Amino acid sequence: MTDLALLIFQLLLPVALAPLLTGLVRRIKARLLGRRGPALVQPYRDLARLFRKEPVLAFNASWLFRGAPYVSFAVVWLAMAAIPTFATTPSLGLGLDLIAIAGLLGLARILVALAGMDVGTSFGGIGASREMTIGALAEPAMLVAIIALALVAKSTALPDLSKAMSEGVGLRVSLALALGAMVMVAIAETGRIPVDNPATHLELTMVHEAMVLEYSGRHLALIELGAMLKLTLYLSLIGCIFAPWGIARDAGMTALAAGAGAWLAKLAAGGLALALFETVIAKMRVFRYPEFLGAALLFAILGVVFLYISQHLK
Amino acid sequence: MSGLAFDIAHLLGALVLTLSFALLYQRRLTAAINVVAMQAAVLAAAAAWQAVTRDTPHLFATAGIALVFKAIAVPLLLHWLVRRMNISSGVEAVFGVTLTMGLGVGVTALSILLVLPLTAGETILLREDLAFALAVALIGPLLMIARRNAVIQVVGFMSMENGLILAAVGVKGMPLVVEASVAFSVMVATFIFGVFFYQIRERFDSLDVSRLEEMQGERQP
Amino acid sequence: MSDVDQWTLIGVAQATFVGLAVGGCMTNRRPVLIVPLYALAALTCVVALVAALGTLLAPDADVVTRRVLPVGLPDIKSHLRLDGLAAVFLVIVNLGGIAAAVYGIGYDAHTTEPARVLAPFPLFLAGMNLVPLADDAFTFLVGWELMSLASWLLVLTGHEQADNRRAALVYLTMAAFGALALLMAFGALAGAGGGYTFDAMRRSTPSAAIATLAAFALLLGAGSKAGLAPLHVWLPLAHPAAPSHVSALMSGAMTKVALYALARGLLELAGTPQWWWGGLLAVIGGLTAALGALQSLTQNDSKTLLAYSTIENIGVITAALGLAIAFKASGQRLEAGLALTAALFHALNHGLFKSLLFLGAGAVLHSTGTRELDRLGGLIHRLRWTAPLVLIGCLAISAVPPLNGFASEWLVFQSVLDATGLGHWELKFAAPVIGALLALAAALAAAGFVRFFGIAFLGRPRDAVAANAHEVTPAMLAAMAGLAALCLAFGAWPGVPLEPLGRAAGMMVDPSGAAGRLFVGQGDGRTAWLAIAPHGDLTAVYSGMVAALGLAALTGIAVGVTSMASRTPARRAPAWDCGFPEPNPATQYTASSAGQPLRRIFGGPALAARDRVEMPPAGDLRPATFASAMRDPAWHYLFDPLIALVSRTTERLNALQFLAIRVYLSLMFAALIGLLVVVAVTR
Amino acid sequence: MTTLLVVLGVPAAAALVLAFIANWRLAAWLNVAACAVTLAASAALFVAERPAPGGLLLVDDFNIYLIALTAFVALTTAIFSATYIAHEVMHGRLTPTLLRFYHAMYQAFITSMLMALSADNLGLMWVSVEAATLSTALMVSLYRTPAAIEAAWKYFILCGVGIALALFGTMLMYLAAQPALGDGMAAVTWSSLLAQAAKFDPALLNVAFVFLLVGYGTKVGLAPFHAWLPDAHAEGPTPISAVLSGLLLNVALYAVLRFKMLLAANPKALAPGPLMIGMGLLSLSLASLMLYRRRDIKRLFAYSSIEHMGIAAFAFGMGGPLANFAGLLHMTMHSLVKAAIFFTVGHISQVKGTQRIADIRGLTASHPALGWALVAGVVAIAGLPPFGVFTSEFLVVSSTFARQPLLALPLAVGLLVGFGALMLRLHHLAFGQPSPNASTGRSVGLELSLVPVWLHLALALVAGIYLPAPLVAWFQSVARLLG
Repeated sequence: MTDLALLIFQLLLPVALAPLLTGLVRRIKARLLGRRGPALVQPYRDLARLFRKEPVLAFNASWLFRGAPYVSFAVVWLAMAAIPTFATTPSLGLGLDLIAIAGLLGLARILVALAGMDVGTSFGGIGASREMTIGALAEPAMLVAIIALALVAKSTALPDLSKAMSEGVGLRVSLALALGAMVMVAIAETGRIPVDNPATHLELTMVHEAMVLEYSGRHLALIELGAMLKLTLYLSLIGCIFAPWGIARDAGMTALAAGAGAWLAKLAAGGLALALFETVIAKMRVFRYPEFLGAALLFAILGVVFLYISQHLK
Repeated sequence: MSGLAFDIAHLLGALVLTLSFALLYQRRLTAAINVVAMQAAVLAAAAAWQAVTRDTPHLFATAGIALVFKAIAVPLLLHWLVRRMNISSGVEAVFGVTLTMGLGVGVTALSILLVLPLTAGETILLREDLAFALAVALIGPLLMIARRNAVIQVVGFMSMENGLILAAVGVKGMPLVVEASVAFSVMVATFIFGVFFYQIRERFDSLDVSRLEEMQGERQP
Repeated sequence: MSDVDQWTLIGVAQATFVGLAVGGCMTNRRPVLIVPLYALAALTCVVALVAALGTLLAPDADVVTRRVLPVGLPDIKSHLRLDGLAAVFLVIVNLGGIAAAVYGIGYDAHTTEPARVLAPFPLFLAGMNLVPLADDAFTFLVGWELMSLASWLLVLTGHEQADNRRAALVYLTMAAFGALALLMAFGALAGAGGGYTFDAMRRSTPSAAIATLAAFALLLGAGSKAGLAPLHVWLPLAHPAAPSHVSALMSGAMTKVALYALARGLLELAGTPQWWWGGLLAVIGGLTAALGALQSLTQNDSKTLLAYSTIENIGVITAALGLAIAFKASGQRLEAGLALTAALFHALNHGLFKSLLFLGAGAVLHSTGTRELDRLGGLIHRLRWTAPLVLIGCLAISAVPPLNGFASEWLVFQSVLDATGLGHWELKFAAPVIGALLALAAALAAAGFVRFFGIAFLGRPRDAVAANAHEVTPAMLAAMAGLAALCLAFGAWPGVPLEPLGRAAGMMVDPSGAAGRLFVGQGDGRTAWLAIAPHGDLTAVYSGMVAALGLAALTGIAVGVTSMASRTPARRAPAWDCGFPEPNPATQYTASSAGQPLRRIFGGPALAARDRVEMPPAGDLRPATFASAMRDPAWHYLFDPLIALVSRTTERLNALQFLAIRVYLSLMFAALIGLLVVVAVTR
Repeated sequence: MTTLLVVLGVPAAAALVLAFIANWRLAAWLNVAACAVTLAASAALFVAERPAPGGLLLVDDFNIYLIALTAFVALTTAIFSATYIAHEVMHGRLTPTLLRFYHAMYQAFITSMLMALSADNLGLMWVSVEAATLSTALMVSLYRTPAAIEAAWKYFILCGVGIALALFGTMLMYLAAQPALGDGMAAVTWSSLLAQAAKFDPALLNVAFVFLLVGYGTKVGLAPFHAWLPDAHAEGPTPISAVLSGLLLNVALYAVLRFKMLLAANPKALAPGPLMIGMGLLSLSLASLMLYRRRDIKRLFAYSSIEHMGIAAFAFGMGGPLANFAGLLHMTMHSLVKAAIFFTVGHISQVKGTQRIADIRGLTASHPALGWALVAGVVAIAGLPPFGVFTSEFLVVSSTFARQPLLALPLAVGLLVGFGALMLRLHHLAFGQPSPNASTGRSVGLELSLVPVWLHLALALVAGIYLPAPLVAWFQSVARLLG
């Protein structure tokens, strides 16, 4: 019974908190730039407004266009649910490991890209094509990073991963490299600077925004919420692997509360780091992506090699 | 075999080979025909001599065929053919005579080198005969290669065949020599008919390339 | 089911195939026969499928039955053997066969010369059914070549077009190359004594050199048929040239039969496998996968695109197979079983979704008459049923959960993770590279199929043919729907097919020991259909059911909550397009523009891809032009030079036909003299 | 013995009779009838008592099926010839006088081949092969076109020289045998030679074999003695091309193999293998490459015959039970398939009025029966299953690779190159938009004249799947003798 309650809690909490995280990042960024910035709850207001508004569909939009926001949101949500955020036991991590999460995020990307091409505008096409390009570049780095982690944990299931990482792995160059790779992949996948700019609406620099240009009303709300959730997902993922402290291993109330607190702290720290990073760096050209993500792949492979060596010496 | 018998057989064999070289040397068609006729006559004599000394009467038949057919009938026929078809009597040589002769000497040397060690257990006569015969048989094709003319190819073939018959005659107790010489004669006759009926004056490889292409069936546009 | 029944079924099926081929010859004059012949072909495939499933699903893993027929090579006869591995491939072949035949009912009614398809079609199926059953080299190669020969005729169906004839020529020549290579492999394994039965080869212990020689020949022979780079060049030519249901069979089934040969040969026949064969194979597989996916992404012809994607998937399967060999050679049986299971599962899945996609491309071709992506668009509105079915195929091949393509790629990745634990440092270092290549291939495939579906089915029609497309016949839809349903089912419950596949794989990697129980995780503790846990504990689990049902439930919640929160009905309006909507459909992204970023990033080095834009100076009224060119490196570096070499040699040698008799005589004379000299010298 | 005499006597008598029959239609069918009787008699050989060895004639495991094969192909070719010449006469390419000559020569040719096959006496064999050369050379020139005459002339000269060399080789063989067998017939009788071969002087045997290989090898069409073959096949009447390729080459190879057996029986003799392997490979590679530039359809398949004789020679050169078996099978299958191809090609050139490959296209579309027959024939000759050529190539390539991988490579490359060339031409001939028919062309349906084609291909097909036990037993006993 508690399991079920916990599961529901784990499902709902990230969705509820995702806009807050986005709001936090925006706020910090604004502050860093010397502006006052919007309220922390501004994303909630935006979403609510979008839900109220009348959705407008292009004449030739198909069922795929209408369905994609729901399914892609559900996909990200499912992936989120598989990550041990504050507790391991009831998570779906048993059925969906790290590779499956990567796969689910791929599905979400495909759905949104297809929706972008549905209306038949050139912006949709440009967005979809670039989004899939980024995905293609990010995936190898992600997978090799997973290999590095699996070398430590002997597992790809997140609860095991997080457990193994919390049990005296210590500081290692190899894991730092894997972390670097993972962070770079996360930046690319969540459409943050320097790969994409979530705030821009300047046509030729858009990737994600270009794809969802035709959406409005509740469809857009779901897409936006999905994007926010994805950011939460990546921060939680990195948190649960590289900062596996505080995650509850049992259903005890104290442990759970501590876990939740730790998670919130991790999210906040992650948001702060992201805002800092985005403030000091500039967006790069489209054809610089291969260099950025190639570096991620290189980091990940180096991580694997270092792990081989350290395990061999042990 | 007595010394004299051996000497005569040896002489005849050597004569056949010498005539082969004479053939290589010829530049005129009619002369070549005459030489090959002479070679056939010597061959007939050699066969007859073997028939006498070895008491193998069937070799007389071989000798007879060689004399009547190859030394008399075929050369007459060839002469008639040359006149009848207005084949020019000059023979276009591909290689110079010197080179041809040189090749002939080489071939002869090879024959001797090949045959003599092979037949170590045989009589001296047979060994020599065989070496000469092989040389003659190889000089025949050499002539065919070295001259551009249909009739000279018949002559070359006849010379080659003379060599073979010489060898067959020399081998003691070789059966079917008569049959072989008959078969060869038929072949030669067919050759000549070929030349005659098909009016093959020259080889098709005359320098006229356009004609060549027309003939090959392959290069038609 | 007793084995008598299975062999009877197989015998009946093969005889029916031959009969159907004879019947197929008559369809030019009697087109009315087309439908019954296809229906009968589908039924025959069902019969063969039942026979194969009988072995595959038998609870005792080592069920192996044999037959010896009094035909074939004298003194050796024709040996047949049905075991788990053979049964797996028979299932793949016959599933594809059923779909293709059912599809054919609706597809082939209007061709001018139906006999060109209907006569070889059953023979093609017969050949593919014979190869996995063969248990001696001769029978194997007869089946193999029958398969090539029949599919060659099928490629020639559209023989009026020069491109198709060229494709057929390249195909058949490559097939002959492959067969010769296999022949040599079998020759090496059989030895000078002529032990051509596979049993004799299993018993013999060839020296390492011979085994390696045979393994290389096998790799060349089976690899060329499967489409491993750089021997893949025939595949993108031949597969698209055939009628679509045949393309589906060629891509979905025939390439798998080639992989069967590779698996059977390297794991069982070629003596004790050596670790580096596996490593080499895995690297080749990874490279093939990445190259295939990349090429697929740059094609503008729907069926060529699918053919390149086949090359990609063959690469994935080969990589897993290579890992299986490496594990087996290192004595890691459990991991070997897992890798082989992954290969088999991906082969099965690829058979399903690639057939589905080829049938879908065929439906598009059927209703629009074109394979050019740039003339399509908006078909989702016209082909109401085909579109979702093709979408399922696209998602499956893009390896995303909850579809079957993900389940098998997940297993392959698990094997790659295992490979990091291999003893040889070469293999250890290769593992992350192979993993990266496979991940790149999967992601490129996803990009490629987004492009394929997006250009063909989404957007606005780019041409009248697309605007006027019509939905295809029920039989064609039924074939696609069946395959799509299997893709979904195997995605949601991968454990169901994996259990028998794991048994079959277990038999191959460890025939002596606890056969079939090597690949555990099913049956004990957790129910097989709920999740797959290859290592038998909790370290790596994937539950297709959680993914599928979870996704369905969460989508339902999202829809439900949203519809409660927001009741305003949607309004239709012109597209927004940043305020400047352009009615001309030519302004949409085209197939080549959709592939441009990746073509530019990877294509430059790998495919010599060049985009050339000619922008006239200001004031010049000429239109700007864009040209995109690329060249398959295999043609450029390997086959073109070979063809040029043959051409030059023949040109030179041809003079030999036009010499004078004299010269021929001198050749003869010289040869005689030469031989005499040789004899004189060697004496 | 009587049966064998009937086999030899019927065609000989028919040759005499046909020389005097002016009505060519009657002659054509008499020709068929004579061949049918010959075939029946040769079939009776299988049950008849074999003659005691040592005489002029011999029936053993080696020649018994070759005699039957020769009689069979002679019959089917005669059937094909009957329809072929009808068309040629109708279009004035042949006159009744020429046909009288043609039919007589046809039977004479068959007689000489059967004689060569059944000869126990090496001299008789030599005379028969020469007679076969003469009779076919005359038939090659039947059309009297300049090209035909040149082809016949080339054939005469090259094979004449070859045959002369073979005689010299035979003499050397006698010389080698003389010490063991004494003077006279025994020393030229094959069966007694074989019994005593171990006692012969190996050095003499070697030289003898060189002459015999060059001599009879010319007739086999082995490179570099092959020059006569493509032209003789291309310029003569097609039935003659069929028997040349299908039968004469076999007979010549048979003669070579008889001598090879003698060498194999002498342990000290130089192994003839390397010579045959070398020539086989040379023929195979040269012919494969030459196939690419052919413009004449009959010359194309003539080169393919050289290729296949090369394969057979290679197989015999490799030796051993498997390769020898393969070689024997290959000879047989090549006869059947190549004859079938020439029948088809004869039809095609009559339908299209040309032998130029460039002018023949799309046969499967315009003439399905002919086109598919050609496809089946080429597929069979290219060594694809389920035809018998595949079985032999399977054994040759695989057994070679098992023993000498380095030799198998050029073999495989040669096969592949030849395969590519044949398929290149086949795609052109059989597929694509059909080319126009000749105005004087004949119409072809499923008529009697195509029966031989299908009969041959069906036999090759059956052999590809199942070889009857007696045939296997003969092949194996011969393979043992071949060493």
